[in-house]
Amino acid sequence: MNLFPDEGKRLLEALLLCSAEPLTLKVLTEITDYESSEILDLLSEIQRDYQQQSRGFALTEIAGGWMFATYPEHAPYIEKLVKPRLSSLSQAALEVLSIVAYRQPITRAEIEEIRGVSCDSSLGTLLDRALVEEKGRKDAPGRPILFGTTTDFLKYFGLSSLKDLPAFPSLPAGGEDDRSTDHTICS
Amino acid sequence: MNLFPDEGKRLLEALLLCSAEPLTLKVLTEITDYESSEILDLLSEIQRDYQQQSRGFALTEIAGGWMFATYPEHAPYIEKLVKPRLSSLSQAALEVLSIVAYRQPITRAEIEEIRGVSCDSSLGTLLDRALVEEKGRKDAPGRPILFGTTTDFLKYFGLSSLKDLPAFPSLPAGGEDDRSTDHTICS
Amino acid sequence: MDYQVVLPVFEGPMDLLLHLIDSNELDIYNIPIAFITGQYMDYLNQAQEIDLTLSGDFVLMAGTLLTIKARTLLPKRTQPSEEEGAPEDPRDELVEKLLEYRLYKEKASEFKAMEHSQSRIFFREVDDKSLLKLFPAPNPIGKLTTEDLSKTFMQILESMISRERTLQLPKETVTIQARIAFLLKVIRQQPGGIAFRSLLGGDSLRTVVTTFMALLELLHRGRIWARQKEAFGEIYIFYNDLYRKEGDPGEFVS
Repeated sequence: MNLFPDEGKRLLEALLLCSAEPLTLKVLTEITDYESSEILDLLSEIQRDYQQQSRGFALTEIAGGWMFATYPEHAPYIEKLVKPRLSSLSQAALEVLSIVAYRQPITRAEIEEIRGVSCDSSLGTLLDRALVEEKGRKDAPGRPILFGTTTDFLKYFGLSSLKDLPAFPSLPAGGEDDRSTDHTICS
Repeated sequence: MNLFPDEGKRLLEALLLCSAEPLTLKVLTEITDYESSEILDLLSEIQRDYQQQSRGFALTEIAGGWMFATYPEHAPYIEKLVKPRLSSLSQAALEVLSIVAYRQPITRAEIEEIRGVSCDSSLGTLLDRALVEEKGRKDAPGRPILFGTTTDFLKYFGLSSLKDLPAFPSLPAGGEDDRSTDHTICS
Repeated sequence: MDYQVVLPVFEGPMDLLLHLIDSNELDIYNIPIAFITGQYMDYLNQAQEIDLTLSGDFVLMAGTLLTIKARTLLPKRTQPSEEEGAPEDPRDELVEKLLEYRLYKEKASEFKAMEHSQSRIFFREVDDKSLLKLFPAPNPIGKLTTEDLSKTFMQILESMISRERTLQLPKETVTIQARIAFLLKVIRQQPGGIAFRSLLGGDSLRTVVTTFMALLELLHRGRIWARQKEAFGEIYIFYNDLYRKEGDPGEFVS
């Protein structure tokens, strides 16, 4: 050992700060010039220091290692910090979502045919937000990707299944089977 | 404000621990219930606390925000822990970067005019390493791309803002007139 | 004897010029242009000898230096110029550029020092993704309800229907190739011939045109033949029996 005790605590603090994962005793003995027992002593000293000074975070033992962790009381603030704030869905994204919801599984080209405009960015948003997902490929030339709604979609709209989507009184009955093969929406 | 003063420091510490990027005053005022002036006071208190207690890391003002950072003396140990850094910048890249830093926003042709030599590969390196980014286009024939420095640039060189760039003596008089309008940084 | 010449590498012609000025302790405001041009050309020649690739910018600067040198060698006009003051020095522009470049070069070395000291500082590392997983996913739909979905879908259907009305002509993907295959199959099944009119009935204009072109193509290739008993009478189309023997699969093979 070639450092003063206080130096040891400082070094361990620095290492703990730079590690996104729990630091194991093994890694710490490899990196530093300390013995395991010394490291354990230093770690519990740091732990005690932080508690006594009522710092904003603590040194905790987790998953076979040590890491700095915050207190539950600060969770709501940390949530605001790390969670991206989502803007509301654009009209275009809502349109694409409604088409996918009622006509799934459906290909990108089929959505575009119904809307008459491209849907790349809206579909991207819906995929990112996990409202829509890929549901295999259509047995057609080019084997295009089929899209459908996710379980998250049901969850957020409070539906227990797709059958709970509001019905369309004006939509002609029948044609449920061939719906997936061609475009009978307005026939 | 609905928290005790000490609670404020604890909260800020917790937020600083959970942020991978410099925390700006703007974000902190949005997330917490404190006024900017209170936050600034709390931050400098934390900064002082850590110094006085000779903790293993410090609170530093960098790239427009605040972040926990280690001391140089621990670098040899931390280097063993974290992924190796990219190699240092070449002389050519540093020259291009210094021109961009002081003259931003600037076009590729303007950089080459100053250095008397092409800067394609240096500029490519700087863009790859996110030290320089595109900042729109110049209102001139061909609408050339304008380049400027990034927040990563500030972080990389340990600057808290562009105002902290090493002082730049004014250029010899009789420079081009348009310089003062486009590039106000070094005027 | 083999010996290696180690030539300093420069970041460009300006860098080389500054080096020459500094190493010869010359006054940048009063560059002895003939002297500096000579040294510059020496470097270029040496570089060429040891096969050092220099960019064209070095040659361009050589041209500039030689031009300045030529202009300084020319006899100066002795008559007082229209405007008073000293005649313009051809070196001025170069000097100004060199001074500017030198400033940035100095700053570059300051950046290098800053880079070095900052390389020993490390910042807090955070695993954003696992941190994010600790919190429930953000609501991706905001205040939308199923009613919004159904209403939006109805509006799309309505606009789709009105769009189709105005477009009139639906797109068809009938190709001549497909029509040829279809016709061969139909005509082959009618040894007694088939009425031309019946082949064109009931389809859209586009299909009629495509069918007609397919018929012309088959006639041209001799796969079918046509007969008209009287002027303006019905045209009958027959399969060419020569192909029947070969067991024509009923598909057109080009």
